[in-house]
Parts: sequence; structure tokens; C-alpha cells
Amino acid sequence: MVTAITSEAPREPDSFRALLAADERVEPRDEMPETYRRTLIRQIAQHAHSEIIGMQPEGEWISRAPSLRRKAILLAKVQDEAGHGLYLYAAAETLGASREELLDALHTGRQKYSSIFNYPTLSWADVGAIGWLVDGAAIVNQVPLCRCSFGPYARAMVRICKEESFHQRQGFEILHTLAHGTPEQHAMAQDAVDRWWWPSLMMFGPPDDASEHSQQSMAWGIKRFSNDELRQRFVDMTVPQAEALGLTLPDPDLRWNPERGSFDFGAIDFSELYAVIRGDGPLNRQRIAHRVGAHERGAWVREAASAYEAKRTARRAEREGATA
Amino acid sequence: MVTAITSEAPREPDSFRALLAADERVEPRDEMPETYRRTLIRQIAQHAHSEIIGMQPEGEWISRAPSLRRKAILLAKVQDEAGHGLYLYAAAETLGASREELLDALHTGRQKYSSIFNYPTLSWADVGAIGWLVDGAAIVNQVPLCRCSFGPYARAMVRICKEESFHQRQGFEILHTLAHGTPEQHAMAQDAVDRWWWPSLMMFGPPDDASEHSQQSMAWGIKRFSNDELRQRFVDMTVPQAEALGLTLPDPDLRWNPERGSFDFGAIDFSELYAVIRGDGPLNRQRIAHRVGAHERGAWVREAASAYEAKRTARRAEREGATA
Amino acid sequence: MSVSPPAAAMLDADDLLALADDALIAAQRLGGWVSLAPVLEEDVALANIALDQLGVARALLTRFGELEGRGRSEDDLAYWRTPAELRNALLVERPDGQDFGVLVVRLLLLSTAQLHRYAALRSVPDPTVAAVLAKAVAEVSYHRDHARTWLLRLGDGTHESHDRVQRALEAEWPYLAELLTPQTGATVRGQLADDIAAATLVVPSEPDDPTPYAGGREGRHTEHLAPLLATMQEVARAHPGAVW
Amino acid sequence: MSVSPPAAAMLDADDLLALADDALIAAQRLGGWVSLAPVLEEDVALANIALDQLGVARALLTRFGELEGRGRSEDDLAYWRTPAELRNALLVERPDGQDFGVLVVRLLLLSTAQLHRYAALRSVPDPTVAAVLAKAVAEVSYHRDHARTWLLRLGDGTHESHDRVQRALEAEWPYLAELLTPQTGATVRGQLADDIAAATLVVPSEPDDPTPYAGGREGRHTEHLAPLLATMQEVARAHPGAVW
Repeated sequence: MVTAITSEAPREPDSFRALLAADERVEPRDEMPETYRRTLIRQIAQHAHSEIIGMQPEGEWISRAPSLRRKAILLAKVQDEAGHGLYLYAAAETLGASREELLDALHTGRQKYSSIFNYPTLSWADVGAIGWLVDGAAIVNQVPLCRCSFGPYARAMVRICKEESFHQRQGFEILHTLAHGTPEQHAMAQDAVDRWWWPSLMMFGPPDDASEHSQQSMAWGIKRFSNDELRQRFVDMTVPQAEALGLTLPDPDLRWNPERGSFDFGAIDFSELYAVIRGDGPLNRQRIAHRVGAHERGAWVREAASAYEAKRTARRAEREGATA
Repeated sequence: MVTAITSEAPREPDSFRALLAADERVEPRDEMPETYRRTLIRQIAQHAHSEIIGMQPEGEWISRAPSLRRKAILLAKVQDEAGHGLYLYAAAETLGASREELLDALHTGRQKYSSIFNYPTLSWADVGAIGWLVDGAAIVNQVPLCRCSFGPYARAMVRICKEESFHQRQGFEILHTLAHGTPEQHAMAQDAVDRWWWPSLMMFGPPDDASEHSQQSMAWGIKRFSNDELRQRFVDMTVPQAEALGLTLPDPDLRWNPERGSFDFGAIDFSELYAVIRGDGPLNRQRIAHRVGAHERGAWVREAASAYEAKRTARRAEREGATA
Repeated sequence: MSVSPPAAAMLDADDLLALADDALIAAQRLGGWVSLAPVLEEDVALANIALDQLGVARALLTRFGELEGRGRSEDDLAYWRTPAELRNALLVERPDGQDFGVLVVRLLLLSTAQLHRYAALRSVPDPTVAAVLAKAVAEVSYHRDHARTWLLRLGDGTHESHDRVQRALEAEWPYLAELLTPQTGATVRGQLADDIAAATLVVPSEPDDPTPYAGGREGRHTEHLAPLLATMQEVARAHPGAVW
Repeated sequence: MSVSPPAAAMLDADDLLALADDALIAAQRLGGWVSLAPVLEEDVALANIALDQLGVARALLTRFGELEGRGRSEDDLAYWRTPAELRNALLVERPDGQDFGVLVVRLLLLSTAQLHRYAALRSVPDPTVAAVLAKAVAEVSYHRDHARTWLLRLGDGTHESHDRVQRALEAEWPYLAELLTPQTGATVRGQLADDIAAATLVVPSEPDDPTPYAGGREGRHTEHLAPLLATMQEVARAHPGAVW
């Protein structure tokens, strides 16, 4: 793949190069290299899939939220995720990929979603930890995408990032309440953070020296910072928040490095990341089965909607023909 | 139906009349009138259906039984009900009606089950009330059937009655524990008894003057006592038990009548019975849908079992052919 | 949209609780649909409707608690009552078996009944309740439009969808009566009859015996409410006195 | 039936609780099948198996409570622990989607593992535990026969049943490892391989990464355990301190 992209690079249209050079946005009607288009479709689709699969682990807790206020906040959050999915599929559609086709790629495993959703959501505190850590990591990843070279994607990200930072604050608030609640609630919060910390660090992808697609994406203005840069940014942002929560991050090597002006942290067990990414785990199967099940149970509804639309169009045409 | 039976009565075979006159058992190979056979099939099937539909309202509470001991007792009880279903379908099969055909009649609504199972089971105390009152009424109804003229049915009833009286005692014990527990438990027990008392009185069927099939069934030795006689027996048995429980039966007219040596009780609202019997209520639909759903989901399993049996038989025949 | 004219509006504590519990349990069932809708737009719409219902439930439960004067909060009322203490109509507690046709029919019946009930009660003397319901009228009017649009698509869509939604209508229709009052009944039934006809469907006949289709207002519920509440209350009840 | 030879039997409190919780959660799942089996005989058989598993769970929980010395009864342990405090293997907590093929496969894996574990532990010094397990060996041997008979029928039945039970086998197989010990592993896997071959099925390959298929022994469970316990504990927890 890397080779293919490199060998094609010289065939980039001049107009495309000029837009990139001026740091302006590429729009759907602009000329663009086929690999740029395909890379973007893959990335936007994976992002969209992550939003809709990400509804599941939290959605489970809508029914069990321990107060009505929290239930409302969680409902609104999961609704936002569905909305993000919509923006993103729409952005991918401007590149010529239909939502149907992308969903099919998700359902059949040809396209992936973020492997963070293949960890189980075991307690109410997980809803807080997902908001604080997972949405926190997502924001760090996504803020630079608001300046992505492809216009529709960049504009979708602006909207999404605003909502995500809201979600992150709500997650923090859930954990704060638990950490300052009963001893059982505190333990629940600490347990969730213990389980979600390392997976959230892995959300930034493999270390820079092992990252395949990064260079070309940088050149194309799709990616602005390296995986390790973003990961460091997330750690530096999150450690003080953990202190404010009164919770411990499960890394004995975590300490402030005054020379770097950053926190040092322990080595990440990337073998686990690769295992989860391979997507042959039970939760991966469960998430996809849930999605495919809902899609199949809804087939008759989608067929009815199309049939109704077709009838309506036919009737309108008939009426207009009659009055013409 | 009454007319049909009456008009056919004279054609009873002599051997059959002789057995009845001597109060001996009619066995499957004995000659018997077709209407006797059909009446018995209908009654045994309805009884069998009641056992298996009756698994549902209590089965719901196996998962939620509040102690492991109670969970075990309830599991054993519901298992007994499945066993009773088996004995009874087997008794009906001796009359030439296959289980498959009878189940189909249940699933399509051509045959009924006891309408008592169309009342909802709303709390743990209902498990006690069903054991005490519903199984209690069933025993009063069924003890005379142990002397029924048809041998296989009578023998099945002997076994069933023994187990039912065990169930009734367990139901009593559940209510006794609740009635002597916390105020909430006591209230739960009283509420259950309030809801189940009148329906259990209706289990004896319409009053004697409105009962269609009774006369012929009496003559045939299928029925030994009238509906009202059995109902009175149940009331006389149950009122002292209610006192022992410290619970109130919801009938202000209930009082000892020293002249009759029985308890007088209030008028029964049979219009409700008829409404429930008609079986167009939502719980009737739910019970049948549950049953049919399980049956349909199990179709591939039954097909596999038959296919396997057929293959095994074929292989055995082949082996025997080869060695012959 | 035409709604019943405001009349001498009466609302006692029982009515208030009934309205709150209808909305609460409807929100709970709708919340279970998120990530299971037939199209993504519908996940958004159903979450939105659930949020509206939940909002009304919270406001009315809070007000009920204040009027009751026993210091019960919205959460005390939602998480610490037993099934027999809830006052919702049976329609909203029934499981839908993840059948979108059942969902649509039930939402249409509920929102139409709520619309006219809320509209009639906008003029109650209690200013808090009046304000909540005035806002809610606009919301349930949207819910009703949404459900009606789907009823049209399903009723006048394919043969399969027509049959499925007609069956759902037959199953849910008997539960409508419990949501109606003498004041709203005729209007609600009239509007629904129009909607059903427009969707090329048939208004079901009334049940011979309406008894088993009602009882929630007196705390007599179906077997389905206890499991629903057990799920809803699970976390809260595992930590008595905790703040969330 | 050949079982592993008794050896230096070791059983600490954690092991005891793990065995008890496997049986407890298996019984809870099996209990949910009653009235849902494909034939009536199977309703009887499954209830019977559930009763056996429940019996072992009760006896071992009681013994664990005694040894622990904190005064916890079988019911305290069953009804008042949180999901993270349970020690059952993940296999038994997974929902079966009312699929009889899944039920059969899971029962075969569980009962074969239990059979050899129990047999090996009959000689533990604790006479109570030894007696419970000695009786349980006969019971799970019946469970295993029952499951194996069904595996044959389904594997060597129709094309559909063959495919369905093979799929179930693929899905459940990775969870087997958590039920095994160094002492029992080879025997259990050997017997299962024979059963699977006899049923014209194929032994699934091991997962590349076994991590997500285990964790119950350390209290790391799937998302399915909390709802299962919520249902099981609902009534008991609504009445703290009550006697039943």
C-alpha cells in the first residue's frame, strides 16, 4: 500500500497540489488523486463506523443510569453519536461512497471501527471513564482534523469536536461524583479508570516508527501530528485531571519530566492493541452481530419506506400529468 | 354437543356398560363409545395443555426466586409440571391422539388450557398463592379423577395428585413465611391472595345448573362430583388454612354455617370467568405466543433428531444386512 | 394542528402521577431502541423523543413530590417505587419485541392521547404544571407527526409492512382506552381513525372485555413492568443513599 | 466412563468459589430454558440438570461461607455479591439467545470440564467438599451424556443442524480453556475431540489471543453478568434482611 501510494504521487493534479500548498480546502468537485479519495473514504468511514458502534457500549447503560438526570445526559450523548455518524457518512458520500455500501463493508468486516469499543462496559463508572478518557483521546485526535485538507470532513469535525468536548466534561463529572461518593462508588470509579487507561492510550495508534500510512497522510494534510505527539498531548492533558478527580492512573512510571515539560509514561503493550485490532475477539463479534441484527430486522421498514416513496412519486406524476 | 352425546348414548357396547357398572377400569383396547373416547381426549388434552402452559407464569420466577432454596423448590415444581404434561399426553395417546396433533390444537386455539393461567403473576407472593390456591383447587378437582373409569387417565392422576399435594404445601409455606415476615412481605402475600382467590374458585367451572357436559361425564364415571360440590369442598378446606396463615380471603360474605357444616361464601362473578375463558385476552395471546415461539425455534432440533434416528436405523439395517 | 379547546382543567395528584409515569416508562422503552433502529436517522429521532418524554416525566415527578410534601425527589419516585406504586397505563410498559411496527403504532396512540390531554391541561391553575405541559404540547405534536409519517409509510408501503403494521394496530388498540379521558376520547379516536384510514389501514374493533387492557392507573400492571423496573433501578438500588 | 485418576488434590478457597459460581450461573441460565425447550422431555431434562447444578452451587457456597468465617450464608453469597465479586468462568454467563445448539455445546464443554475436575477433587481432605463432589461426579456425568447425545443428533442430523452446531462450537470453544486445569486439560480436550468427531463435526482451532475469553476467575466478566445478576437478585435485594 505504501509503495503504491508513493509510486502514484507524481500523478497528482496541479490544482490539487496548489490547494494543499496554500493550505486551502479541497472540495468534492475539485480534482484529486484517486488514492487521496480512497484514503479519505476509508478514514471517514472508519470514523463513522466508530460513532455508530460506539453507541452500543454506552447505550446499554441508558436503561440502567442511576438518576434521571444522568439518563437524560447519556441519551443525549448517544444521540449525538448517531448524529456524528450521519455527518460523517454524508462527508464520505461527497466522495462517491454510498452509506449503504459503507455499512455493508462494516457488516462484513471489510472496514473496521475503533477497537476501543471491543472492551466491555462493566459498570456505571465505565460510562464516566469512556466520556473522560475515550472522548478525551478522540478530541485530541480530532481537533487537528478540523483543519484537514478535505473540506466536508474538516467541517464535520468542527461540529463533532464541539460536542465531544461537552461529552468529555460530562464523563469527568460522572467520575468526580463517584470519586467523592461512597467508598463503593470510589472503588467503582478507580476500577473503571484502571481498565480504560491503557486502551485509551492505544487509541492513538501504533508508535510512529511502526505507523504505515502516516507519511502520505501528513503530506496530504489529512494528518497534522504524529501518533506519538498526539498521545503525549493526551497524557499531558489528562494527568492533572486525574489528580483533580482524586483517582490514580495505573502506570507506576508516570511522572513529570521538567526537561521535556511533559509527563513520562510507561511502555505500552502494543501486542494487546494488535490482538484487539485484528478484530477476532468475542466483543467484536457481539458488536457486529448487534448491528447486523438491527439492520436485518429493519429491512422490511426500509423496503416499505422506499415503496411508499415510489408510490408517492408516481401519484404526483400522475396528478401533474392529469392537470397538464 | 349435549344433544349429540345423548342421542348416541344407546349405542354403548355391552362390555363397556358392564365395566362401568362394576366400577372397573376401561383400558385402551376395550371397546368404548366414540363420544366417550372423544370426551376423554378433549379433557385429558386440556389437562395436559394446562400443565405445560402453567409452567410459564411460575417459570418466570425461577430466575428471580429470592433464595436458592426457593429457587430449587420452584425449579422442581415446574419440572413436575412438564412431567405431568408428559404423563397426560401419553394417556391421550392410548386413545389414538398423537401429541403432535394435540399440541397443534393448542397452538391454533382449537383446544384450551385452564384459564387460570391467563391471570398475571405479579410478585414473588403469587408463586405462593398459585401453589396454595391454584394447586389446592386442582387437587380437589383431581382426586376424584384417580377413580376415573379410564385406566391410563386414572393412573396418571394418582401420580399427579401425589406431587400436587406436595406443591400445595410448598405454596402454603411460601405464604406463611411472607405473612410472618416484614410488613412489606405480609402486604405482598395479602395482595396475591386478594388477586387469586376468586379466580381459583372459578377453576371448578360454571355453577351446576349451567354446566353442559357434567351429566354424561357422571354417567361415564369420568366425573364423580358436581362443580359446586367440589367448589364447596375447596372452600371448606381452604378457609381454616387462611386463618393459619394470618391472611384474609377477599369475601365479606364468607362465614361458617353450622347447619350445613360448611362455609357460606359470596356470589361469584361468572361473567369474568366467561370473558377469560373466551381466551381473547392479552395474556392468552402471550402464553400461546410463548409456546408457539419455543416450538418453532425448536423445529430444526426436532428435524435433526428424526434425521439422525432415520440414519441410525438405516445404518443398523445395512450392518445387519452385511452380516446376514 | 387542531387540539381540544381548553376547558375547565382539572388535575389531581393521581392524574399528575399517571401522566408522569406514562412519560417515564415510555422514555425507558424508547431508550432501549437506541442503536437498534432500522435507519440511523431514526436512532436520532427516537433518542430525541425519549429525551422529550423523559423531560416531561422529570418535571412532573418533581412537581408531584413537592405537592405530596413527603420530600420525595424525581429520583426517589423513579428508583424507589415498586411496580404496584406506578400509575402508568399498560400500553407503555409492554415489550415491543424490537418490532418497529409495534413501536410506531404505540407511539402514535400515546402521543395523540398525550397531545390532547396536555393541551386540555395547559390551563390548570398550577403554574409549574401548566408551563411544563404547554412546552410538552409542541413536543408530543412532533412525536405524533413522526409516528403518523411512519404509519403512512408502513401502511401504504409493501404488502408485508401493511400486514405487520395492521397486526400491531390490532394488538395495541385495546390499550388506548386507558390513556383517554371523557374530555379527550372522541377527539383522539377521531384523529387516529383519520390517520389509520390515510395509511390504508383499518381501525380495529374494540375488545369484548376491556378489563385486561387497563389497570395501570390503579397499580394493577402486567407481568412486564417488574422486569422493566428491575433493570431501570438496578444500579441506584445497589447503592442506597448514594449521589450520582 | 473413564475419568482422571485421583491425584494430590488441592483446592483453595478461590477454587472452591470458582466451582460454586460456575454451577450457580450455569443453573441460572438453564433455569431460563424451562418452558422453552424444543420438546417436552427436554424441559424435564434441563430442569433436572439445572437442579443438579444448583445443588452443587448451594453446597459449595455454604462450605465456602463456613471456611471464610465471616458468617455469610449461601444466599448472602448468591444475592449480595457484585459482578466483580463472582468467580465463574465466562462460558456460563454468556447469553444463549435461546439457541438450543449453543445450549448443547456449552453444556458439553462445562460438564466435561466439571466431571474431571470434580473427579480429581473427590480426594480433598475437606470431607464436606469431598462428599459433595463425589455425588456431583455422577450427576455431571449424566449431564455430559445428555449433551453428547444431543451433539450427535445435531451434528449428524440435517445439514442445517450440522452447520448450526458447528457454528456454536466455534463460538464457545475459546471459552473452554478457562474451565481447565493443568491436571484436567488434556483429558477433557481428548474426550471432547472424540465427541466432536463422532458427531461428524470439526474441533475448532484455538483463538490467536486467548485473553478476551477468560477473566472470570479474577472477577473480570463480560457485559452479560451484571444484567443476569440484576434479575437473579432483584427480589432479594428489594427486601434487605427479609427471610424467604
